[in-house]
Amino acid sequence: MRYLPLTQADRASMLETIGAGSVDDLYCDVPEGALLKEPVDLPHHQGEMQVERDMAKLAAKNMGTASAPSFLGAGAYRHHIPATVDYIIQRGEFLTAYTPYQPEIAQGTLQYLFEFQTQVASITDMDVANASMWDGATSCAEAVLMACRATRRKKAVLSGGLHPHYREVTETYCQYSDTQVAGRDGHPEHQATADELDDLIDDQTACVVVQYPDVFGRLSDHTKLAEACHAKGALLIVVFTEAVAFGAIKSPGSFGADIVCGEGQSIGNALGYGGPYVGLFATTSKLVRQMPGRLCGETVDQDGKRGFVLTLSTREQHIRREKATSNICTNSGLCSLAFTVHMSLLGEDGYRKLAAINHERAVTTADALDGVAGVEVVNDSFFNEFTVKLAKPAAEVVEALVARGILAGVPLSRLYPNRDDLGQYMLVAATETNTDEDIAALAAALKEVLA
Amino acid sequence: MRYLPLTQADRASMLETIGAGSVDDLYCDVPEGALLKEPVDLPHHQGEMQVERDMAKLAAKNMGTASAPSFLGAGAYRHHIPATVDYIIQRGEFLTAYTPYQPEIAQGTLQYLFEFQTQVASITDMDVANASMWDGATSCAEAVLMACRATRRKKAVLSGGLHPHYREVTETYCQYSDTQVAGRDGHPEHQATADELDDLIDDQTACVVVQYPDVFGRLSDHTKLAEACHAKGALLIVVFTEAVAFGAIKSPGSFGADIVCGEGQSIGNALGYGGPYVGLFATTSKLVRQMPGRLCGETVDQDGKRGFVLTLSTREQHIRREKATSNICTNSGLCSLAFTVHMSLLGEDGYRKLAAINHERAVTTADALDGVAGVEVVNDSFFNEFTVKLAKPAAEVVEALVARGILAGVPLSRLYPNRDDLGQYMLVAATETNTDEDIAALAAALKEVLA
Amino acid sequence: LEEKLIFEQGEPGRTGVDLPDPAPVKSRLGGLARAEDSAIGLPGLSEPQVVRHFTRLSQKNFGIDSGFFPLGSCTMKHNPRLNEKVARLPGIADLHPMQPESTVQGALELIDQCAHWLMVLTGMPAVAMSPASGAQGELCGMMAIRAALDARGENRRRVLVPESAHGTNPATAAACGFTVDSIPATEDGRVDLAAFEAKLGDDVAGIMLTNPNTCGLFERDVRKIADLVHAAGGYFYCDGANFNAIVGRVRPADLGIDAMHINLHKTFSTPHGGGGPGSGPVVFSEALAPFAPIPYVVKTEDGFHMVETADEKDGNKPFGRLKGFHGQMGMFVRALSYMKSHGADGLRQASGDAVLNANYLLARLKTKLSVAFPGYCMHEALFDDDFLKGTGVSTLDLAKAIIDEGFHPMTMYFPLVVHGALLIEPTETETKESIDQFCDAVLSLVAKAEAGDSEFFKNAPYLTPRRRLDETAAARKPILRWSPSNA
Amino acid sequence: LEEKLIFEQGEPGRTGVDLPDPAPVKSRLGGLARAEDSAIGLPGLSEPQVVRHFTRLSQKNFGIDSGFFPLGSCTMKHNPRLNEKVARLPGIADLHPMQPESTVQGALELIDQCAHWLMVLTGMPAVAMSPASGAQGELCGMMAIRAALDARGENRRRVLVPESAHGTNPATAAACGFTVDSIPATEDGRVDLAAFEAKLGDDVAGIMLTNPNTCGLFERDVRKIADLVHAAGGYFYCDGANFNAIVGRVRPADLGIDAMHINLHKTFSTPHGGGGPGSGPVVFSEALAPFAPIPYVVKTEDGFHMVETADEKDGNKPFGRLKGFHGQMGMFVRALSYMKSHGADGLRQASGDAVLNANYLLARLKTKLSVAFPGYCMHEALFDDDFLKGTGVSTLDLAKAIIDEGFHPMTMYFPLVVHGALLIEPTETETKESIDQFCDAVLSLVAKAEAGDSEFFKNAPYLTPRRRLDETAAARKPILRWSPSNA
Repeated sequence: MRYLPLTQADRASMLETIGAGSVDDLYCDVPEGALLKEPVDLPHHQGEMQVERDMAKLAAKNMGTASAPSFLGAGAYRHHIPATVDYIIQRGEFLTAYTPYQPEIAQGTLQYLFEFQTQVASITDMDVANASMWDGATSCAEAVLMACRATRRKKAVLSGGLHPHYREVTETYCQYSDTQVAGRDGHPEHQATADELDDLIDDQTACVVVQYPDVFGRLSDHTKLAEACHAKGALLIVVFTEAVAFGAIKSPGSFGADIVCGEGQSIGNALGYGGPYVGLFATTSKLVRQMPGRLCGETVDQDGKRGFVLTLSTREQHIRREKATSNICTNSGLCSLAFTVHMSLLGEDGYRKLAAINHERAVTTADALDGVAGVEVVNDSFFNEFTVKLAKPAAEVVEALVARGILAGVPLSRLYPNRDDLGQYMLVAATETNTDEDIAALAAALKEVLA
Repeated sequence: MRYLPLTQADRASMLETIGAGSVDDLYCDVPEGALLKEPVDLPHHQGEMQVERDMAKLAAKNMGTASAPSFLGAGAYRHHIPATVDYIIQRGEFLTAYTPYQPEIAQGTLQYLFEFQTQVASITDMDVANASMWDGATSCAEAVLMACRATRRKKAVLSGGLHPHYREVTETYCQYSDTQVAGRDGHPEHQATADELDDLIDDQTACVVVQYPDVFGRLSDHTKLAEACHAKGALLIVVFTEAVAFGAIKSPGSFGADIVCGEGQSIGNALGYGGPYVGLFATTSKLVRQMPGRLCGETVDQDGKRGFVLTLSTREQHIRREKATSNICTNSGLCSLAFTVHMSLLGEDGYRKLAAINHERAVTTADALDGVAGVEVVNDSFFNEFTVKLAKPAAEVVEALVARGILAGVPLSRLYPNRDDLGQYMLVAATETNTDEDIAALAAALKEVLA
Repeated sequence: LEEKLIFEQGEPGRTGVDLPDPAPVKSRLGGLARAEDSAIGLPGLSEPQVVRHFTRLSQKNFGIDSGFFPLGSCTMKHNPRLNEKVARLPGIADLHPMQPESTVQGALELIDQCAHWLMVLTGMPAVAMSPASGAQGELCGMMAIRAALDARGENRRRVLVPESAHGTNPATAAACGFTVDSIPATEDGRVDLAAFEAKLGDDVAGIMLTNPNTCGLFERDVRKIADLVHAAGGYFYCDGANFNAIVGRVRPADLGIDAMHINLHKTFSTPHGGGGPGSGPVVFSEALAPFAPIPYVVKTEDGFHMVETADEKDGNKPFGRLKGFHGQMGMFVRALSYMKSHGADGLRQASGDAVLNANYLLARLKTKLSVAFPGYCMHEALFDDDFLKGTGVSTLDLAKAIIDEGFHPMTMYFPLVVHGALLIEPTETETKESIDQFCDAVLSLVAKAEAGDSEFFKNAPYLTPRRRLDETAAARKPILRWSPSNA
Repeated sequence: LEEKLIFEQGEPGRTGVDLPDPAPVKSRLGGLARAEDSAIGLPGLSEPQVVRHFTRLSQKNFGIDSGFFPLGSCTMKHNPRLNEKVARLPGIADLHPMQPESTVQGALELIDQCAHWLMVLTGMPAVAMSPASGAQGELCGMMAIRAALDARGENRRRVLVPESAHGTNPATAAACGFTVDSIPATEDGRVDLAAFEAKLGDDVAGIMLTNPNTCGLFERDVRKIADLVHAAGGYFYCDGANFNAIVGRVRPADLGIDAMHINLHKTFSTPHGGGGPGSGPVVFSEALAPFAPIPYVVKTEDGFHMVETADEKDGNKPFGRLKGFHGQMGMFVRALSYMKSHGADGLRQASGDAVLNANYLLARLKTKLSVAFPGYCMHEALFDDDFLKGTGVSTLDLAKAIIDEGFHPMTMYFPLVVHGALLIEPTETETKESIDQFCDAVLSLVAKAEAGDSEFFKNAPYLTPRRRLDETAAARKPILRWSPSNA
């Protein structure tokens, strides 16, 4: 087997050194009968060519977003990833390294984590960020738990504009920790108001969670909400799913958010059918010791040279065990590297311009769809994603467009399977990858299907 | 522009340091009127996404061998390339290095070249090999020129079994250096005999060039030919186009060849529509100082540690100028790295097994085609490629098979456009990449087309 | 060579991307456009600068590709490039998680295949694929136990966890509302069966046991433990971090386990990537299967489906959703590629070779080093620091000196039950020669320590991009980001 | 860390590939099967060993990605990864050179596009794409000249080559049956026009002139030279190695050139790859175009065609074939990707920035170093070793000391016309900051040399994987391969 270097001669000589008669002897502690004598009932080893062929066959059964006009969003966005990003993350020194437990030989990982933290703090406009979480949804759940720890309260208020997966994950995380989750159902045509949640905030409230832009694509100024929260001693958590947005819109930090968290996939990471992605997590200096996840900090070495280490690990499970701020152990190391490299390529100018193009593409798409009979754009405001109301059930329309080679958008029924009132709505996202031809094809196909 | 780091502020400050008013001032030596004031008439710069899209569109207009059963050979062979190979050659320290002129910081390149030379010498069974040539055809031409230098003679005898491109390149290289090229036309049904070239060898003959396996796929023992050459003071040059073959057949070195050269593409290098490939070039210790191309040798450094350097450069153009053994300067560095990595993965067992599979696939293909009416396998012997005679013109048959999604083989009319007697012959190659389904599809389609 | 932070290399007006100017459209940002003049603070670098910067950073890192990396309990085995290649196939890398099912049948089949391999290898009837990592796998397993207990209407809240457990175990139990009760270890590094039995009671939700355990030993009483905990009405959660030692040779189902997570990056070679991403599918017994989280893939006559909503019609009572979308697809692709490459025979060979390598290393090192527990080990060998007594050299000092020999050190000070622990896991992808080189180096360092050269060790490493770093200073006054003021 | 040769790491019976057993068939090898027991001598390594071996070797190499690499006349500019990506696209990487034309229309169009860009950028009406490298491009150009002379029935055999020319120029001329006649240089590093004119005669086939020349200077009399050589009945071959200095700003056609090769790896960023592969297309004037070698692409109403055989019906008289198949396709893809990325505007900017960077470096270094020739330079700056006089430090010593500062040294002792030459080419993809760092380092080394510390220089470098290597010993008794006996 190509990955296994031991030869039969090696094995024999090693067993001799050990003083064992066979490899099975080394498994002497396995209970009677549980040690298998033969391989399990699965295919035997295969060469690289055959495995690649099998996997390619599975891949070929899918219709990828690279081969069709695609307007899918709802928390995962197709963006162009520079070839440099994929090159860097495949370098063995990054790919095959582990958590930088030995900082003397892990300064590469540590320095990019420090750069990553700074980038995340910069785009969210917060004081500090951690070295990444698993994804946006788990970041949201961890943010709520953190707010409960920080405020010593047990109630979280979730906005109706929060992505349903984020809500569900948060509910799942809270359900066994006595944390009450409150909130209101969202609807794309009931515009969120600055004070919609005010009456749910009380002095038991640990936090309010809003998404910005919200799951329907809408933009709201949450400055007043932050004030309302702070007046009651609660924290404001601002969640996002599209990290490109902050190149074009006001930062969550400028609203007075206490925790800002969300999904970083859009920068540097492929869609990949949903994962692995990278959770971004930022907060204020005051709350840093309540933060979950790894943190990289600056220090000096024995010779006085600047260097980086993992720090504040007394928050973490490997030290604090059942008293840890979270059970999280691995983060999304390599995905955060992809984020860092892509963000470094973009820089201030590129990041802002990318955001501007995304908005322009979405506006152009919205304008094109507004002209189609049976399609109504319901958003007043949006960044690169908006909701349309269709004259027919959205899921059916999406299937009809698949037959025309178009991946139209995400029907709200996919996100809210139990909400009959949302059956005719669809989320449409547009990014820099959508050409004028894509947009025209979408509009034309919708026209046909809705006629 | 993403590759250009200078900002306008940089440029201004640098011009000031230089004391020039503008960049155009630096071009003051350009003759009047020749300095363009505007960009030439070509498109302006484009982002990575757009360029990638344009290139992908061009790629999509082709039918690649990965997407169709393919039996093409004639000097370039489709083999499976392990993912490791492509990873290693893309590492920046290899990809973006130059000729190892500073051995202290180029031991990586130098050591793999030393390993490459050893591998090439091993599979050809010769004393030494150089650090690669451009491709098989130019290696052949250089071998002939080397033989002329070594023997101080001016006549080369080329076998009819030599690939026509190799013959043409050799003729091109010889035409202005007073070297006479002799030989006979080949034909797939006139089996080369051990003594077919004997009467062309005289005491003016510098070398005889045979291909093994020959261009029609046939195998001959050239031991007697080597003896005949040596009896007249001529050198035997054995050329090959399929480097996998030596895992299954007797080595050219065992025949008594003086120079062995050919194409190394099959090991580690993609088909790539014909290049870049890698010329392999091996010879005897006696002739090493007549060899063209770079050579890497072992030595020690100041501290006595083993190290590697480019050596015997007094043969080369940068020292000897018009008296050099060749004008060659760059070799196929990165392609030779791909060869070395793939060969390292294969090892003795893998290389021999790969060759055995190739032969088995070709035998299986030949057996399948032998059963098709209108197809006749003309080879008695072959490794992984053989010639068939078809009941219809081969070029037409090939086109008809394209319409059926099959890349059948190379019609001899493609290689010999002026040979009317070869119109019905086709070369068929099979490698480890050809499945039973591929072979069945080829046989079935040929049956249809030839019916 | 020093490599500045990107923030120290940037220039305004420089960028590493070329983007077309957007068409002029009327902004629909609802009045929330970022002000033109409010700088975000990102540096401007050209593409060549970015490539060089991260290339140089990479050169300050040690990975499996760099050399022997025997980090115990982390399983630093070879990461095949084939897996990276297939994960990037069009039709996989470019799939959106919310595409219509009709357009992702191959992806669903792939998840189903990966699940099938995991179920057959563990002998378990169900698997939840979505957990993002081992730690989330634990959460998944413990939440299923909690849900099952809730369904039974039982208020059991005590979870038994061996002292030697990884910190994620108690942290996870706590996150599910359980209290943690530690079980002591015996002299031979396993669960003290008598103590365990004494702790059982009707408030016990279950046990969280790592097997092979964090001391690198097989819990030889595992079946008795299973029987006892089941008899007491609890469940058996197995931390599968060390499944790599037994894969293809022992099926967790045959040991009486109810739930176990599998770290795809440990057992099935998905890359560690500097600390993630991981992936931690959880296999379940019949008893816990109904409580597995959404989403999951089912196969019906008309193809594969992703069940994304709790529908109790099929008898399932999912405890909820753990992650956005449906798990670490990219890791499933790599793990499946790895499993197919090895096959049933190769996986069995791999675990055997891993155990053989570890025992060989144990046999060679125990000539000088003090073994923590007697007998054969599984995939990793554990030593305590007895052998350093009187030398003035600590486990940490020795580890740092090992770095200068060209190796990554072992895991230190874990598990906590052993004083000054050194946990060494060579993995099956190492040659005998590299293990020998490592052992030779360690043995000669030990000789050096015994010879009294403790000053040398205190100051190691010497040859690394950085010498020992001041972690205390870092934590006392944390600097967690670059800013112009701390530049 | 030392890295053994693969031959020293192998074990029989080990392999890094898994191949299925071939079906049993009757061998048709004509009695020439290799004997089972005749070992070829290849070592057996596992895949992890191979990955680690070549990773470690790579770490002993310096490339553009590693740092500033101002190797004069080699143009070590940034190699974009986009180019590597597109070269690997299916439909490009998997095309066989002998596929039917109907299946490769995109590939032919790509070659045609690449050819179009080169023709427009040079202003020349024809281009031969097949030459494998710059040296073969020279061969191509000089063979076309020879063929044109032959067609005219003229027996001109003398080629004029400046003393400063790269060694390939005379070597190439010789390979085409020409004799080489050297032209001296003037005080200012250009062709001595008077000497040149004096050498003209009816036996002169032409001139081979590098422009910008190897001293990094533009030949300001280039048009006069062209006129004179044409008037004398000869042709003007231009070595285009330094085309990168003028691309987008000066068209060789406007200078009276008849043939010029273009090193795609210099001007158009295809990777140098440790010494290749290169690619050297040759542009031709009307006079030489008919003699261009086969194969070439033509476009007709029914698509693109590859002309692979000399067919004089179209008026062409190809001098032959230079290479198997049809050239370095992989390099065309990369070069086209580079050209499209820059566009006409970006290419012009690139050459301007290259010249600006070189002149900035020149301005900074000439404060201490002795400039070879006065005035502005083009893309590279040339110094002689006058400034080292009396220090006991040679150009070589200085270069080796530069390595320890983290830079690749400049080109040394070339061109030969300058004593102890230092030829420094920063390229346009370097920042001002990196040039400043380099200049600072060089200037401080020069100060150190002047201070009399020649011992330090004689023994440099100190920090590299190897110290200075004994090249004399290597050449005296060459060891060109590993063998068990010299292990």
